[in-house]
Amino acid sequence: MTSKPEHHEHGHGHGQTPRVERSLLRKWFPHPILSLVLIGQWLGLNNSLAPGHIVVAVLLAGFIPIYTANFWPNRPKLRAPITFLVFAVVFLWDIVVANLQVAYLVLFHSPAKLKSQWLCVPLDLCQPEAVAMLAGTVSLTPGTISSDLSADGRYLLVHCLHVDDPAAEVQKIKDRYERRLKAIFP
Amino acid sequence: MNHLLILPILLPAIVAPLLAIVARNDIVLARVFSFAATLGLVAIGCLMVWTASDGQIRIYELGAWKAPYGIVLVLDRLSAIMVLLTACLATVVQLYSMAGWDTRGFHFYSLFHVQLMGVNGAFLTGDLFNLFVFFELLLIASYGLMVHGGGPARFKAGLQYISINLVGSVVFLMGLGTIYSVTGTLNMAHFAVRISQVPESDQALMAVGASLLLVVFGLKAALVPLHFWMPATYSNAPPPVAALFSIMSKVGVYALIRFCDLSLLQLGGPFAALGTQLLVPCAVLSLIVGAIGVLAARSLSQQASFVGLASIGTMLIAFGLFTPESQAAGLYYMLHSTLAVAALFLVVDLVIARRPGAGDGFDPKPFPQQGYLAALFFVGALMVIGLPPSSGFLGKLQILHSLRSTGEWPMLWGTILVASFAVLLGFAQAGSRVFWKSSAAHKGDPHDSGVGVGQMSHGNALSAKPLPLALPSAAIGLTWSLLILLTIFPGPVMSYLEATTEQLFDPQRYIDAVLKPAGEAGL
Amino acid sequence: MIQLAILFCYIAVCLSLLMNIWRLYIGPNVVDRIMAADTLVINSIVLLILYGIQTKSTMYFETALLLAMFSFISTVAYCRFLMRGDIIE
Amino acid sequence: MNIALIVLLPLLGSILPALMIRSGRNACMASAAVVNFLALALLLTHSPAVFFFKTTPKISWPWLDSIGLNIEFWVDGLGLMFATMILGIGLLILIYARSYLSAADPMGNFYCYLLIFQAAMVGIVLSDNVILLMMFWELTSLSSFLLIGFWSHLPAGRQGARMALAVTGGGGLALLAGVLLLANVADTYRISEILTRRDLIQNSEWFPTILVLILLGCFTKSAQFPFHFWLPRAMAAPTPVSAYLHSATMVKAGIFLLARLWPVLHNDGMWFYCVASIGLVTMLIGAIIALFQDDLKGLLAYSTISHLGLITMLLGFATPVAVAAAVFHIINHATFKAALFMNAGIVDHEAGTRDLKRLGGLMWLMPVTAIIALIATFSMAGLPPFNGYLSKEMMLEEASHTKWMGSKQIIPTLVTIAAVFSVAYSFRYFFGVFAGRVRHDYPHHPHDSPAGLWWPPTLLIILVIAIGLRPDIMAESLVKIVTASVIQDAAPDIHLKLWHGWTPAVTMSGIAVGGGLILWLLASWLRTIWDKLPRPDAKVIFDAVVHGLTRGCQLISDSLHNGSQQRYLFLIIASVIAFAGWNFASYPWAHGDRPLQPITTPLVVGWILVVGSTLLVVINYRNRLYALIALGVVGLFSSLGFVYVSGIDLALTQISVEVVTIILMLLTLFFLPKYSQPESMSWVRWRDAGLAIVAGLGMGGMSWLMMTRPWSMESIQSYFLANAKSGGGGTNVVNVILVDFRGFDTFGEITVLGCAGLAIFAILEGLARGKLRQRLQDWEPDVARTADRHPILMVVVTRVMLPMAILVGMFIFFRGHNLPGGGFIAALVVSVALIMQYMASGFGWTANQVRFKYHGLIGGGVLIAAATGIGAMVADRPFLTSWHDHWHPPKFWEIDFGDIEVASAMAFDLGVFLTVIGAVMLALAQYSKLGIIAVDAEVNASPMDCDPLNNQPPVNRNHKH
Amino acid sequence: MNLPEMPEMPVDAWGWVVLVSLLIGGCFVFVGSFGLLRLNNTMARMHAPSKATTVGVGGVLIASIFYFYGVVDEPYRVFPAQDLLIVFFLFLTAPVSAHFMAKAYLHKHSPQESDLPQPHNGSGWATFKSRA
Amino acid sequence: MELLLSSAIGVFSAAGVYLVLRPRTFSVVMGLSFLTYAINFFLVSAGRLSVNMPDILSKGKELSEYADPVPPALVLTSIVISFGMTAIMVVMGVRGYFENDSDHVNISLTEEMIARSRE
Ligand code: NA
Ligand code: NA
Repeated sequence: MTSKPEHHEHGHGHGQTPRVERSLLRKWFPHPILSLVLIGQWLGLNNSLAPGHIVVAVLLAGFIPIYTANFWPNRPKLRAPITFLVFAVVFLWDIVVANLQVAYLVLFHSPAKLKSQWLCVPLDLCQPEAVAMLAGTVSLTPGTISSDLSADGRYLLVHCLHVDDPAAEVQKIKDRYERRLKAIFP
Repeated sequence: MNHLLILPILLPAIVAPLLAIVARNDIVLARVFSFAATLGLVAIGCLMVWTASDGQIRIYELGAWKAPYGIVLVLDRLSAIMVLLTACLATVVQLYSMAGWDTRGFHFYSLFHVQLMGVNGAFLTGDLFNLFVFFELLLIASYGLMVHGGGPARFKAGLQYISINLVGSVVFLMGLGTIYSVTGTLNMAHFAVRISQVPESDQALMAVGASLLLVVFGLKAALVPLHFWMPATYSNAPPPVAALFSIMSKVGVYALIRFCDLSLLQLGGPFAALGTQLLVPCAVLSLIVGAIGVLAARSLSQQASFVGLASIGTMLIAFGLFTPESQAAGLYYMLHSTLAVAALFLVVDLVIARRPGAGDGFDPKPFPQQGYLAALFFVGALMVIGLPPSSGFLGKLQILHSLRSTGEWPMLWGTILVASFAVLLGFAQAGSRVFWKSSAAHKGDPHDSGVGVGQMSHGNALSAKPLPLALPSAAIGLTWSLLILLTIFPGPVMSYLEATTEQLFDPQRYIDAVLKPAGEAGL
Repeated sequence: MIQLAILFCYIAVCLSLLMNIWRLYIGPNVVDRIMAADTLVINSIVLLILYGIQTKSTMYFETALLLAMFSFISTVAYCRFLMRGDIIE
Repeated sequence: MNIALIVLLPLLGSILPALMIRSGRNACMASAAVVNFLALALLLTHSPAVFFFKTTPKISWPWLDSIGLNIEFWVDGLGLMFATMILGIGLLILIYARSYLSAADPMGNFYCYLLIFQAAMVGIVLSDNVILLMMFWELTSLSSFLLIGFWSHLPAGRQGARMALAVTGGGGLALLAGVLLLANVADTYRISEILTRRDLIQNSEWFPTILVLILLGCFTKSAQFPFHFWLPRAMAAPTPVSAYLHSATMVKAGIFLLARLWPVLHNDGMWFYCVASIGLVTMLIGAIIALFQDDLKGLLAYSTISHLGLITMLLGFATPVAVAAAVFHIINHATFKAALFMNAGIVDHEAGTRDLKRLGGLMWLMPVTAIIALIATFSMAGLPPFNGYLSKEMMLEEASHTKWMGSKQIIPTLVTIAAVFSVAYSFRYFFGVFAGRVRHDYPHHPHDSPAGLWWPPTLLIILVIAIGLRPDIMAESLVKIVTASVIQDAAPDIHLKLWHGWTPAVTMSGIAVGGGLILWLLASWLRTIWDKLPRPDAKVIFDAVVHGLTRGCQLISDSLHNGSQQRYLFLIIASVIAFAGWNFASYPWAHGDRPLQPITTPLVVGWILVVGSTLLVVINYRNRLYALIALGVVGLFSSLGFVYVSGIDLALTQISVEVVTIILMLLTLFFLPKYSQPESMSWVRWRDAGLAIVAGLGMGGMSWLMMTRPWSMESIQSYFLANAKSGGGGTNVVNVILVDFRGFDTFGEITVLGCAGLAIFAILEGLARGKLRQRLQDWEPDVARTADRHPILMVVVTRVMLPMAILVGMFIFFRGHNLPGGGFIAALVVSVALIMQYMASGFGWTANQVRFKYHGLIGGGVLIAAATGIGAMVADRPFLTSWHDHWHPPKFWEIDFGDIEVASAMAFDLGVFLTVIGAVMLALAQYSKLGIIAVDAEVNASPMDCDPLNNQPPVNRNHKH
Repeated sequence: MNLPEMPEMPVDAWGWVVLVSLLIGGCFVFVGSFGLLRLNNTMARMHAPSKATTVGVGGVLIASIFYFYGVVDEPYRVFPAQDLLIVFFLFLTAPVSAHFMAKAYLHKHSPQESDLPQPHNGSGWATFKSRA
Repeated sequence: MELLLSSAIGVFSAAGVYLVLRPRTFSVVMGLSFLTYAINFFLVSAGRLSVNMPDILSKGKELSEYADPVPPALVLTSIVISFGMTAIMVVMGVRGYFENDSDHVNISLTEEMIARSRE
């Protein structure tokens, strides 16, 4: 392919995507969880549990991850499923609360009197997936938006719509979310 | 079912992607493949002409769906001739491009074959929307081919070309939509049946739809005042591509006559007089604008473009009369002018290639192989102007002859003859400046001491290495051989063409063939 | 009752759409416009779902699904354009 | 058949000298001469028939019978005489030219052109078909163009050739019209038949037109006033050409045609006044100007004009005797004038100049040449006992009793004056060149030329003398036979002899000689007066006319095609509207009464959004990003509109296309300016807005009319609805139409898309390589850029999205035949997912992970689609015939998998799917590559800017070719 | 308000859920867009839609799920899994959209980098400073 | 709703025509997009309007209860083709911009002569 850069053959060894000898299982089932999700997605989309659909779902859930595995090198290992559930509940609860708060601010608070703030949240997480999940959680919950990461990915820049105590806010993020994520992504 | 009908579309449709896959980095392979396919098209074209010569109209129901629901291809004499003409022209362009143009960009042959596919499809289809698709197909390939090789002027002209044609495509769809909303069909034969049944309340809509299609066909054919895309496009396109494009404007002409002869003339009302009231005046204008352009041109390729415009005007005068005689004459002239204009573009390209820095402007500048090129240009010009003994002369004569039945023939004759004269003048001037004035080797003149002392020409002192001429000469020679055949055997050709127009003027046969396939009608 | 709720939602969405386009018009900066366009898409998804509920048809939901997938891409593309000019590098 | 051969021999033989030149110049000449000689011999084999048996051999082959163009030749008296002259003098010229042309001249070309010209001339005189004659006529113009311009390095040669072509070619076209009309009126194309239909022709309302057109052709060709100016200019040709073209051939073609058509065209009215008057004027003017020429060939050229005038005048007299005189003078003029041209050539060749002022006294150095000149000039002057005298006497005799507008004096007087000048210039030629003292300042050292140059004119001189002395033997029967064939009647009873008694002609002749002598003696004095007279210069006028014409045409053409796309499009759109509007107005119409769909609030809001965002685009189009965002909103609500009008497939397609388009436009906008400068003047904007409003009203109005009327005819739609399931095997009718009923359209459509991909590749690859690459590298982005290229968040989200989006794509693909979806939409979904990956992780890294080649996808897709169609052909069904069936897989562990629908349309759709992915991805990937070159960026080899896990910096590589 | 006709349906337990979800969803959709219009600076405005629309859309989608699964009559009764997927996609993508809009805003309109709190290790924000 | 649709088609066409007549390639492309919207809805309107009658065959429905499937099929083809055309046009626009150092659409005659002599 002409559009392919020429460094293809040098690609290995340099980046952080070394294609080391993977086990056969890893090769044919690169992302088991993803495969499960895809099976569920397929059956849901087709709205059917018919055997034919299950066969197709299994086939697709097998093939698609094999193809896309390249695009997702160094997949993280997930731990602590219980923590994950707790995290999910906390997250959903916070979303509801956040929305009520934001609704209040939008409807009844004078825009001029909003105390908007930039916060710098230092991160203990180092998995990209974990960082992304934290950032996403922050964005989806109380009046906060993950606006930027530091160049080395170790700090999160958060914009708060209305905050009285920035330090407390940072601590809240670390306690409620980051702690749990740290357990999920060891 | 005769698979012959699909072949001129299918062959390029297979070759084009195949070239893109296997031969995109191997020009030799591409040339071999492409040339073989082009020759195949010639064979198919010959077979088609031969098949159609029995006067029967054959159809091919794609997907085995009956007309008017499915798409049908229709082979009658006219479409057979057009396919053969396309194949011949393609061979010429292919031969010529192999001398080097095909390496100046990417995917030349893929685009080339898509263009052929589009052109052949447009000639064969019996469905209006399918015609649109093939128009788009030939256009998209032409966009790529137009800018093949690059260059500032080429890209500006290319952008204008694409913009104008995109507007044309919109108009085409408008016309189609309107026609569908009134007649509920997209099939040309079915449309021909229904056009006469349109109730009064819908006739204005019908007329607008039809007129929009006419405008689009006129746009493709470069009929004044819809011709504005043409001069810049043709004169800036790579000359072999411009040569190939000379069949593209004929697609417009073809669609125009097919559409009018088959259906539109039956609507009655103003459309009955469409030809003489509108088409012929526009054609006359095209001829005049073309002739003026030839005189005004500042470069050989501009001149070739404008002479192309003039030839469109000439043939549309003939077609616009809508008589079997005039259209047969028009077809003969179309065969001639398509090839002649194409050959002229190729000659011009040879000149351009040898005059780096001067291009094809008229500034006198000596160049290698000048004598040979002068001869080529002379013959090429003679062919396009339509001077004897070229087939163009016969074509024009026949057109003049067929014009006698109109009331305006003195004016039409005058226009055609004066325009021919203007074109003659233009080419004489251009040729003498580019080929004669520029010849300069500094030798004393042994004779004419009495009248101005000049320098002898010939055996010129240019040290530049001569460029290869074998393939280009073969290409140009092939074109001229075809034209000479046209000159020597106008009789058989004309009898075929007269039978063609006879077929055209009996739309019922077309309709019967498309809507009542032999099996069903119990024939 | 459900009809009234749907009606209420329609009104809410229609007003939202009008407010969105007004934001798109007044800006003031290009990020606001992108935001307005993004919100327009989200609101359109709501509109589609409402239409599906109203017509008892889930046939329109694939449209909503594609909108959900693609609104993200165009928003990111606009932003990347502002940030880097080149959206694929 | 051998009549045609007379023409064909030189025509086909013209290739011989061009080839033989490789064997040397003599071989070249010899081959041409042999061809010429054979033709002459063939011709002469017919002379017994014409002379003794009084028959006219004819042949007729069909060629293009529908327009009366057939290969028809005949040899009658007139044709025989002319053909003999052409071939005979031609042979002499061929021989003469061998010695005349220098080593530097391309002799092969010369003889080639000359033989073509000869063939054309012979063709003219032997044609029995007016259209065939016309073809040869035009061919003479063309070949003479080549001959006159043979020395193309001389400006005069080029100019003369162009002028000759312009005048004679133009006249030829008028002639063509005249001849076609004539044939039309006479209802035959055969000349021999036309000649018998005088009454039909002369009584036709078209007669004046025919006459004028034909005379235009004849007069331009034979250089009659006021078209005479090209002839002297044509003297720039090599002398053999002048000798040939301007004595016996080209210029005589006009005379020939006058003579040929004389039986049907002549009368006492219009013919007489046009032809005789023009002839007389030409004769007079030519003679006068000739006297003042210093260039020998110029003098001869004007004398030729004068003599041609004389012959024309005689033909114009419209009496048989005058015709006989004309015929006789044609012969005589050919002999002495050809000899004189050759003579002038010898002088030029030997003395190195043709300028009378630099010549004189050559008699002593070149006696043979002088004798030739003496006899030829005296014949030209009309002095006895040479042949010129005889025909001039006949002319004077005829002129003496011809009345012009009732006046008896005018013609004789003017003719005598012309004769006086004729004698004078003849004397001037001979005495000016040969008499007097030998000079010492000739450019060369003149002496008698080699035989090759002098014996051809000598042969002619012998004829001059022989005819002059014994016309009764040498010419009388010929003249009579030719005259008879010209007038198509019995020849008048004429007797050619030197002395007819003391007739008025003798008196006039005497005056002429005396007057001529005096005039010659006064010539240098008269010259000073002549030089002071204002005279129009043909070259200046011609140049001015041509230049004016060119400038005028450029003015028109440039203002018409001024390169402004804005104007082109305006005119085209305006034409469309005008034409459609005119047609709308010309036909009846009525409002439709189809019940309208209700207007609901969401619809109104949607309308406001669509129209509002359209207005935003139009108002802010110069702020391109803003316009693009608003355009996206238009697209979004268009899709919702499609949903509302039941076009769900449309909506899905529109949404997907919209995203890809926006990405494409943003990629484009990176390189282009972000803002347009205000350009158009305000009146242009208002004009455009006006047109836009009219277009909008038209299109909106049309759609209103369409929507509001019930179907007046049954649409083909019901067939599709009825047969989609049973015939096409799918319940999504739109999709079944696309992949089955009208699958051929879709086949074309994917080819369009694939071709677009290839064309885009070609266009962009040309930018990435070659000359433009440097320009691309020199270009700097005109926006400030952030530091991070591949933010972590986006990368992570994409990793999750990609497989799921591909699955959605698969879902849409598989359901397409029965529910909204299909290959195209699926392909766009997958493409967008991949694009997302490109946006997240960049071009370099992503391209490395994508494991297929986009070219292959395009080609493979089209081929798969084609193969589906061809599969049907193998089964002897038409291309793209679909096949579908149910397949019930066997039970497996008691699990019933149910019916599985299998349709060939699915394979076709797979082709669509692959092509679309290939095309979209090829275009976008190619595009994004440009950006990297443009900013000289490094290609990233890692998927994100920084991986916080191992805190590695991003790995980049230089992008090189 | 002119809307197409819709047959009356009994409001059972599922119906109440649908009704409440619809009302909540409608409110939050409105609040999101209202906030986008009302708030007075770009960063503040960004909070409104990116939060409120999640619950807005979520509400309507939940309504739709329960409606099609519990309220409508048999031939139309399905479990619209697409709705779940829509919610999933929106939750996945909304933060990234917001993130990019914020970054774009920082890049184009934030007066200077120094207005922001800085990472303690001095690496700087990605928008402004690259690692390399 | 016919009125709304036809007026929207009118607005699209007017916007399209106006933008197509602007002198920069980018505006022309946007104008062509509008013309495409216009023509797509125009084609839909050629089949008359039907609300909530998608062409998905289901048991027990009369043929008259489906929208006309022909215009959507035509529009789909047209959308795809327009997409290809738009793509090639913008790409040509970019290349043309680098070839000419300008994205102006008009050819100036003098420029053309200069370009010709450069060849
Ligand atoms: Na650069
Ligand atoms: Na979002």
